[in-house]
Amino acid sequence: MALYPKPAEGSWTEHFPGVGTGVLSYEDCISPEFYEAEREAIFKRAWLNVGRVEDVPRVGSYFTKEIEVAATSLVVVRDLTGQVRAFHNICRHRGNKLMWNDYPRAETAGSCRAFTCKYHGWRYDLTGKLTFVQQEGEFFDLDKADYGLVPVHCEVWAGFIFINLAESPEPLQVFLGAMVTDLGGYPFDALTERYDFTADIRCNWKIFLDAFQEYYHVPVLHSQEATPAARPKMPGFEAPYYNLDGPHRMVATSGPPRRLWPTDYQYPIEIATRSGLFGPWNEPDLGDDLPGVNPGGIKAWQMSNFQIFPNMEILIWQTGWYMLYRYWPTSHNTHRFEGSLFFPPARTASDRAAQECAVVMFKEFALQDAGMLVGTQQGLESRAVRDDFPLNDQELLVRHFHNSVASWVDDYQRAHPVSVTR
Amino acid sequence: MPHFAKPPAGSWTQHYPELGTAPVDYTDSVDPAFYELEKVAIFRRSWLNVGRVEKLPRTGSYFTRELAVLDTSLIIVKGADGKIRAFHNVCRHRGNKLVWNDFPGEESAGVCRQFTCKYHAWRYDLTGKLTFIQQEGEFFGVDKDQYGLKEVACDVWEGFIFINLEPAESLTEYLGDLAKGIEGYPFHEMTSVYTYRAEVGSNWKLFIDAFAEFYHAPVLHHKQAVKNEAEKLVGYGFEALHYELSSPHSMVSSWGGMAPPKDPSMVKPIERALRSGLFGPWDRPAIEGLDPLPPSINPSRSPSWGTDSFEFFPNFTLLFWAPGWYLTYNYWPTAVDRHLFEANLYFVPARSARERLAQELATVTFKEYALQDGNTLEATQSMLASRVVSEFPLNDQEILLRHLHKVVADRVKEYTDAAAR
Amino acid sequence: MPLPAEFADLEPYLAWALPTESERYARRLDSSLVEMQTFYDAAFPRLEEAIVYCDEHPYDDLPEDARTLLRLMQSLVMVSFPVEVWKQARVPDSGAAYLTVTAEPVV
Amino acid sequence: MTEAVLPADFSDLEPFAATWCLATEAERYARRMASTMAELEAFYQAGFPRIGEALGYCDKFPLDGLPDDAHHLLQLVHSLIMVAMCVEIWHQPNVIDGADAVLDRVAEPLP
Repeated sequence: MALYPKPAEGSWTEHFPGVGTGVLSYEDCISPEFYEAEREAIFKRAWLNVGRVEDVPRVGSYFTKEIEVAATSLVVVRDLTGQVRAFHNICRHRGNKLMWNDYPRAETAGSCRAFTCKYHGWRYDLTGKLTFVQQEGEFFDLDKADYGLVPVHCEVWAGFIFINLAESPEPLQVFLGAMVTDLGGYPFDALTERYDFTADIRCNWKIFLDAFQEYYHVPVLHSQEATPAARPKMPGFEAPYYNLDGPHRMVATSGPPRRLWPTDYQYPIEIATRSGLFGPWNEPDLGDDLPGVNPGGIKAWQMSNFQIFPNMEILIWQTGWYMLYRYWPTSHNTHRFEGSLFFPPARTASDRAAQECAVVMFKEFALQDAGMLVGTQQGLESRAVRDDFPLNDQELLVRHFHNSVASWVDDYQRAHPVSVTR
Repeated sequence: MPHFAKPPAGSWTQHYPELGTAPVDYTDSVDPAFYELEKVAIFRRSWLNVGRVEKLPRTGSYFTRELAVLDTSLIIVKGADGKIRAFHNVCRHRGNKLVWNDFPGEESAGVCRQFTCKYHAWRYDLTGKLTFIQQEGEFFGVDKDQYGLKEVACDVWEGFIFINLEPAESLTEYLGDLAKGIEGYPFHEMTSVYTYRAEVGSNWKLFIDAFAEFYHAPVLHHKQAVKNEAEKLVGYGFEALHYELSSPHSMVSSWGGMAPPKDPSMVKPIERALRSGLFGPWDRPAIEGLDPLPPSINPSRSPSWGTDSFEFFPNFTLLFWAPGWYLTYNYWPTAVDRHLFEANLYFVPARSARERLAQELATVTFKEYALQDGNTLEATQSMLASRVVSEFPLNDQEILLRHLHKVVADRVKEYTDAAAR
Repeated sequence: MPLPAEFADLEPYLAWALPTESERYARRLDSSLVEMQTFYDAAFPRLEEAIVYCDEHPYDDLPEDARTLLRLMQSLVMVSFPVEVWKQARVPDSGAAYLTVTAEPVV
Repeated sequence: MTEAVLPADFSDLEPFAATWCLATEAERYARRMASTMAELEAFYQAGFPRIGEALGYCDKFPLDGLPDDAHHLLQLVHSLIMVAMCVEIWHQPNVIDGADAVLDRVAEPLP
């Protein structure tokens, strides 16, 4: 018995043309060759979120970003005019990594007026221009204008900094499309209290991403999200709304806020801190007009989870906070997960404790996902089952994601028929 | 405005016109296919330094070398005739590694009268001859003379042991005039050795690059000098006294006025107290052979001479310091982006606690510098591997790098051209 | 008494009397700058006297107390860089690098 | 008797202060994983009933100007939240089915 009405076609999956209902292959998560193809076809062509404008608050603020999947390191900086720019983090003299601190492979951040190479003291200004060459007279016909830092396309949408490694990518707004850009008016800039997590996970990046774009597994793997009293009453999972737009996708959920649930459906610590899984109960006033967050206009809206191709997720809660996830491949069967939770700045100890409870519970259940998915990777790598994984209607986004990845790889391979591996 | 005279061609680089002055392509340091070619075109057919004679003091003294770049392990041994020989470290019976201790992948050393295989006890004498087969009667017409150890060309120059898998010329021909002019240096007096090893995450050539130019020194190492000195050094930058190419080998000769320094306040307290520092103990040891020096050392006969660095192709650096000690570097590739770095610092044996502590300070200081160099290399390798940029401008003080990368490219091309014919 | 009597004031630093570079380097990395500075401040003024004391004996045949004293002074050399130059135990910008001594003349 | 670190009204929690007044999530998570259920239960039983009062005490001050004793008290509440996961949900120190997964909190607001 469905909780929510399905589209006229009978299912969400059939509602979207071209998605199909056949079985899925997970070869794309275990094949080293496919991973090499993804590196070129996706990560060197798609817009990738590398940070927020709050990461570069002032002129000269910079951070570096290791992008293993593209075999490079970037430096992202706010220049004198306030523009955010990105460069390959490489000195033009002998190829040394330009900005790093103590450990060359660790990311770093800071503030400066010029980038100075540790090795031979070459200097670049905040627009990447080479401004000083140690003993310039010893070089041969060196025109400093030819040796600026190699720029990377960099654009900002709603305070999110994106880079693109392609030569001439489409504009960021065009890439993001209407469904995502409609979120642009959401007050992300008011939610600056931030908790960052990172983990190196031994599974393909898409497997972890899949776990956060379907909730079919929640009542099972995360049965403890419900209290013992509530557990027998928990139905399976159904979403009231799905949407797709280009390679991007979203799902919304609805239901009464956790604060209105019977007290034996809440954990004691949730009652004590007035907070929990779905966030602090004291909702901040973010204004009435929150464009784009509930595109389905569903009643009792609870949260919307936007999956921005390829590796970014923004999950907005009705209770006035949001999560940002990014999945950075490091090999065909490993990736680095970055999760950040954003709240309005806490003004009191109660605010802070409420955030703490939400953040701690997030980690508890994310650990379950992380623990299990390493097993998934191993199971898939056995290839005991090959191309025969059935997906249900609540896994529409998983289906669409793998389709999108395949279609980007296909497009690229058609345009570069010789070889996609390096 | 140069502080030291340059050749009439205008620069050291232009003095050797075959080098050109264009930017240099560093794909040779990140391309796995090129690395495979280097192994066969260069390392298999060059004379490679594997140690010094002091490591083989007696008849039967031996050491093994694990040389991934040659895909082999070698035994170097001193025979009863005093001759040093090298053999592939493989038993002729079933290919077991002949000499090893505990861990087959680790190098070992010792003294023996013969080599006995751990597997089936076949025995070989110090000249590699097979002398004993366990249950010889069980074999079928095995002639022991046909089953000696596989020998590798091995020769000694000034106490340095070299090997070559496919020699086309003798060691002295290979080392050429540059080496000829070093002969007579009192290496045999400098037998107190400090050995360092590190596995470095970069192509082997990048570490040679770092040690073959001093353009980086005032910048990368500026924190090592006291503040006034550091500012002075960055202001001057670096200029060598002299460069010399004797392809495939090369050398750079540099000033170095800090041993002892003109102004003691320019050095650190511990250096003043121990009369020593990066350039070594300030007081020369009392041995023969340092004055005058052999002609290749300090070729410009500059009174402000401090150090000479000889790059013997492909992977052996011999570095002399004015105060009377020397060091060697060997760079052993293990992959396109990894190598094993070895440094040996050689001093005349200390006769007193004062001399020992002066050496201690020199060696500790060496390590402080080398750690900075080594760490930078991993950063360089990771960014070269991005291939965002592949051509880099090298200046006149980087002439030895330009030369090294050119010789490597030439040798690889020679090899591939010959293979194509 | 492990140190010569006239160096009894350095007894609190006996843990630094280490025979090999590996041990001295490891101890340096495990020490705070304050610990190294304290050791340096105590030992540095005695360096010259220590050398003179040791050199009253043949270097190849140092008595046990002089040998211990010399090892203490080798550690003084080891901490001189953190104290005089870096103001930290590690070499700056050398995070991932290492260089292991595999042979050295041990006193 | 060591010096009190908590406000006088919370002296009954003083025995837990040395163990559980921890500044960062990394420390709190590590302490939790290194504790037995009996230890976690004991802390929870003593501390949980006081959460409301503790936050009431702390809320008398601006968050960025907490006096030391209130700051310690808030750290104790943070640890109680951590420990509540084990006591209320898992009934063991580590997450059920969490295997050897790690998720490191690398930036957080302090306190």
